[in-house]
Amino acid sequence: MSFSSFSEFLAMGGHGLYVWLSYGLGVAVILINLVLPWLQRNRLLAEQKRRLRREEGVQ
Amino acid sequence: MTMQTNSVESQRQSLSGLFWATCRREYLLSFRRKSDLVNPLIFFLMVATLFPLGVSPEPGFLSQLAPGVVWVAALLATLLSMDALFRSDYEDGSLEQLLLSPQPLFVVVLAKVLAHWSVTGLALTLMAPLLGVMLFLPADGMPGLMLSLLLGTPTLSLVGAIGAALTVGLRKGGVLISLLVLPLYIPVLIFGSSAVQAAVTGLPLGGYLALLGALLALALGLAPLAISAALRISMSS
Amino acid sequence: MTMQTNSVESQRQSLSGLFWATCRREYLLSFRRKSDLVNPLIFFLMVATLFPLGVSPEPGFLSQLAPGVVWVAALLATLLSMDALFRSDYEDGSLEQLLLSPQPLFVVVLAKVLAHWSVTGLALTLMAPLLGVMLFLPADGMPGLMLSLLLGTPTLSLVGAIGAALTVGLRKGGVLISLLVLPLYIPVLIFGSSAVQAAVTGLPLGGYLALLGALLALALGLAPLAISAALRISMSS
Amino acid sequence: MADQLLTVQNLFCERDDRILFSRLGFAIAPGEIVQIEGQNGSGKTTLLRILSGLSRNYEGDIFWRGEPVGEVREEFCRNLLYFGHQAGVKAVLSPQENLRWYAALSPAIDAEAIDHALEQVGLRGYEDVPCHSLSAGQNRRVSLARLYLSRAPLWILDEPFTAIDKKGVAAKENLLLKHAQQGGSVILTTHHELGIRGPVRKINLDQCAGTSV
Amino acid sequence: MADQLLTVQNLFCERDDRILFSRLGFAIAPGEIVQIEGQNGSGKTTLLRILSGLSRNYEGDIFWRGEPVGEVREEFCRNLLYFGHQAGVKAVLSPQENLRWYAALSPAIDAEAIDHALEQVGLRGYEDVPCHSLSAGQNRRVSLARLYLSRAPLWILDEPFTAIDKKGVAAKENLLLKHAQQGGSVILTTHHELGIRGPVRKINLDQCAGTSV
Amino acid sequence: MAEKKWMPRWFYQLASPRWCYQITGKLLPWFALVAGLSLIGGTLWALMFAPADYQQGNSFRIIYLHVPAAILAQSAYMLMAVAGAIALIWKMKVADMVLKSAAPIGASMAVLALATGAIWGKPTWGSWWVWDARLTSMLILFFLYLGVMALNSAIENESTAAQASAVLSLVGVVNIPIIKYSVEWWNTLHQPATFKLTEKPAMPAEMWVPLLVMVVGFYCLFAVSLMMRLRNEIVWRERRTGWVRELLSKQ
Ligand code: HEM
Ligand SMILES: Nc1ncnc2c1ncn2[C@@H]1O[C@H](COP(=O)(O)OP(=O)(O)OP(=O)(O)O)[C@@H](O)[C@H]1O
Ligand SMILES: Nc1ncnc2c1ncn2[C@@H]1O[C@H](COP(=O)(O)OP(=O)(O)OP(=O)(O)O)[C@@H](O)[C@H]1O
Ligand SMILES: [Mg+2]
Ligand SMILES: [Mg+2]
Repeated sequence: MSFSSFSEFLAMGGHGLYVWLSYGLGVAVILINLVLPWLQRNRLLAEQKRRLRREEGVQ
Repeated sequence: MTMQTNSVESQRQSLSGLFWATCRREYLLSFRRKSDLVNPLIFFLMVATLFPLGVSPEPGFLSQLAPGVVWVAALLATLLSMDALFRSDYEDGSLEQLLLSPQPLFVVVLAKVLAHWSVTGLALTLMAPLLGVMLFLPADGMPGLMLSLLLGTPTLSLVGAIGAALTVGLRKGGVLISLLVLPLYIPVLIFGSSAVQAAVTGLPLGGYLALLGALLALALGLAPLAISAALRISMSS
Repeated sequence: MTMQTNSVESQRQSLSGLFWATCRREYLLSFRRKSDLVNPLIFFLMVATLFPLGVSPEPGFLSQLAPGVVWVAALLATLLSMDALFRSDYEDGSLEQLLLSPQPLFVVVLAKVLAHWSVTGLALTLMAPLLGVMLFLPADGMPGLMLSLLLGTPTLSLVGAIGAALTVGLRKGGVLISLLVLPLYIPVLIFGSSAVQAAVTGLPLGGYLALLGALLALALGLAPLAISAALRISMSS
Repeated sequence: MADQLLTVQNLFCERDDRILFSRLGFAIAPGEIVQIEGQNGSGKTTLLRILSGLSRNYEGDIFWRGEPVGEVREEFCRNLLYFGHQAGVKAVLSPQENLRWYAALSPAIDAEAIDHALEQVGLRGYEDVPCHSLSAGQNRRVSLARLYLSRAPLWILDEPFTAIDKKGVAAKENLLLKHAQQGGSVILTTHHELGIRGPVRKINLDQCAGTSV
Repeated sequence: MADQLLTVQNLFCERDDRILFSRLGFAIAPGEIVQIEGQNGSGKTTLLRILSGLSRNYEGDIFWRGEPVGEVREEFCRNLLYFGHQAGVKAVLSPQENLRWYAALSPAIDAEAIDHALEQVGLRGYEDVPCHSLSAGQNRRVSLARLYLSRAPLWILDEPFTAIDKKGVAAKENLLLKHAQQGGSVILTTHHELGIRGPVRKINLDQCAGTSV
Repeated sequence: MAEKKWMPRWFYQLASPRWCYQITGKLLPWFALVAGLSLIGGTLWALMFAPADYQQGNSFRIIYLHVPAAILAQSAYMLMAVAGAIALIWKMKVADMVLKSAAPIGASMAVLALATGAIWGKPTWGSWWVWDARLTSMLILFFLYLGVMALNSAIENESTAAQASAVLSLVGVVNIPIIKYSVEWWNTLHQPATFKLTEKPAMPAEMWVPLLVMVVGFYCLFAVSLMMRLRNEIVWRERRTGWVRELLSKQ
């Protein structure tokens, strides 16, 4: 453990803003890469199921 | 008497309706095509990356260049996008319909120029700080840069539209327009870049902005009439 | 046996015939329209006049800028003219005819790029000294400037044509092409402007020119194939 | 003269030293359908552009309800619907958006009329499709929908039936007839054989210029 | 199958979730004239673009003289003349200059043939006029002159008669007939009533898509 | 047919979207597991246990995001180019779907590398941005990504879009070494090593092991995201086939 207290951990030796900004961005990018395809999948499946039902309805 | 007022009223209403309908249409066109929307942005970004690469990456040197380069880039971006203002309308026949409309032409023209400005000039203005950072423009210069662009780019659009209208029917439009319009752009460039330079060095820049404002007022008053007349002339052959 | 040689011979003849016919057509088009011919010239001149006005009129400062500015202007001029390379053919249906021709596509493509280069890149090269003088480029830099442009601009045209071919069927072509092509242009810009800078400071510039030459050779070998493939792909939807 | 909608006297036009027509004179009364005939290049389009006021490349006089057309320009435009070679349809806009702008150009047409007009020209279901993914004929139909929207008495139509299928042509011909019966006038060119069940006056421009095969 | 020029099997195409045609199959023998019929937007242009190899947006098989067309592409192109919606005429070039380039694209046509072809389409005297000062029909005629130049057996023509006057249409119809009599084949679309004095096979695309008025 | 022999069997199986969909479905959870573990573990290690740099202090901890992102941004482009080549040469559908799916992930990694680099630059160099060789070439790589994505979204027809992006990414990959070389050379010419990125210091193991963990985590994350996008793409493009219908009706 390199830090003795939580506030020191947050401050990051005066570079807190930079470090936390970076890690925030990192988390955001990782989440975006997971959430977007997931949402896309849900939308796609729902849409295709609707289309399937529509086509079955026509026949 | 009331009859007449009413008709005047309804006419005014239909005029503003036409104005907004035209704006709406132009925005739709820009958003659908995207190119009008992103072109100045790309052009700006291109200039901002090419300059350090081509000229020199030193911050000190670049920061000296920055005011002029941003203004020259804005001017070129406007000028290059000007040619398309009436051309697509000309080519697909909408311009004929426009000229045969009973509504006064200058309303539509003004709406088109406004829409054009807001996707070029205004976009450039909003993007200018990014360019400033990439070219190491001192932070003091930013407000001056944005204000001068805000006041200067509408003039560029209005004046450019006169050139576009004069050359719309011609097969050689693209060239001519630069020749016609460039001399008229030079005062704007000079006042604009001087304003930024003044802001950077901490001098007062009110005078330059006032001059840019005066140019804008002049252009707003005269250009729509000139543009309408030019359109009629160049379509009548 | 002789039969076969003959047919190979006649085929080669018809290929070179096609090459020159295409060149001829492109030149005719440029000369009639004039705009292709004069546009880079005007753009170049504009840059040369706007820079002193917008940035600073001091000869010392300008001469430092000159190599980079000339190269950036050449690059932008090429890039901006690239979009039109296949667009008018696309719009009037000639491109369809081209794709349905039994002749190999890359011949026509190469001829078109050659013609395009000679009315933009070559013209720019020939005009560069004028620009150099206007921007106070030291006389020592002139040969380097012209040689580097001569070797670099064909690469720009070839690479740009790939972008033009990829975007020809699209309504948003104009923007995309800049985005696609610009990153690929950067090595040429760097080597080109470095060559001029080397020439100005009296350093040997053979290395840079050799690199530009190598890039040109690479582009000449690969680009025509990529362009033909891209044309077929983007027309096939 | 004032009871004619449009009167043309002594019209003369030349292009590149080729005289297209000279001493051309005619008048168009309300309720008339006039077809300008002539082979390719005989000057039909040129004449229509002159009549509509788009081209001023002529000599002679044109009167609108008895007054020189140059003097009553705005009044004339208010009463005119012009349909040119180019359809005036923006490829990236949908049919509805295209028509909405036309409605704004000549005021007092409501949005409902647009949907109705699009249905009339058979574009129901395509209202929201961008025009670049419509076929050639469908694109022309978008522009033709203006005929259903317009209340102008004078229609000038330059080859309105290009690329339109047979059923569509028949529907448009009926529309023209109806317009004439309601007192409107139509000047048109077309290379189709007109199937209008009513009187159609023909003006032939073949005497001078044009291709001869 | 090898004695047919073009064989189409089980062709399927959809656009924007609208099925234009499915399980379309036909064969075209030498000497046949085939007219693709259908209302606006029924997919005629789409079909012709697929047949000519311009569009690959389809499923199914197309054979040229019995071989899959993808494998004999060059051979196929050598035997094809395609005439599309757009005329492929450069406005700033003269008719002669336009045609000269087309001649270079499909080799072994001499300049004299060009003058002759221009005369055939009635553009004598206009050889040197830039095409932007020709009328709409004259512009189409420039492109139609290619029909007189071509020795390709298969012609695919998309609305070749647009903007052409009646005499011109009759001349072109004769040309098509002559081409068929000499063993060539023609696939065309047109909204004109064809007046060809010979057998014309019709293929109708109306079942699925398209406008219905 | 003969030349097909020397390609391994899985290569042809991969060509079948259906097989690909199934195999990625099986692989996904494992990759997700590894990615989750190593990312969380690596981050905690990096933030709390790794020692601070004696020069840069705690701002040094940005490296644990910066370097994996930079590495991945470059790897993803290579993957795209390989996929593009396969798509064009063997006309393999799955390859162009991989290409299309990889582009946005690579672009997001390039953004992350640029952003963390810029943030890191502020405390170490005193400015957000300098025209350094590595920075510039990363920026250009980002532009290349943008180009592929823009082209892909501008073309409506899917297979046309995929082929066009394949051509573009191949052209781009030819240029990447040239760009890198030219940019490095240009920079050393104009501006001798003022702002050179710290050469890899002889890092103590406590520093580089978490870095390695993060790199592995990022690669697995990339694989997870790629497979998710790829599966979506497969479903979309194969929506008319029987097996997708079956799949949909089963769910
Ligand atoms: C926007 C700014 C920056 C960009 C685009 C950038 C880009 C890169 C790239 C492309 C790599 C190579 C990764 C690899 O392939 O191994 C890298 C590595 C690295 N960067 Fe940055 N960087 C930036 C700013 C910084 C800053 C400010 C620092 C610290 C002072 C820094 C420190 C490092 C270190 C230590 C490495 C690892 C060196 C190595 O493994 O070779 N970077 N960066
Ligand atoms: N680029 C495109 N993208 C999507 N859909 C298209 C595109 N082009 C045409 N379509 C659609 O395909 C259908 C057929 O179009 P096509 O041009 O083949 O019709 P057509 O039979 O030639 O009609 P016309 O008689 O009007 O020429 C139309 O419904 C149209 O909406
Ligand atoms: N812009 C122009 N400049 C010079 N001459 C022109 C121009 N436009 C047309 N012409 C000439 O004027 C004549 C008439 O053209 P116009 O377009 O009026 O013919 P049209 O009767 O409409 O023919 P079409 O049936 O082919 O549409 C033609 O001979 C043409 O060569
Ligand atoms: Mg006409
Ligand atoms: Mg059609």
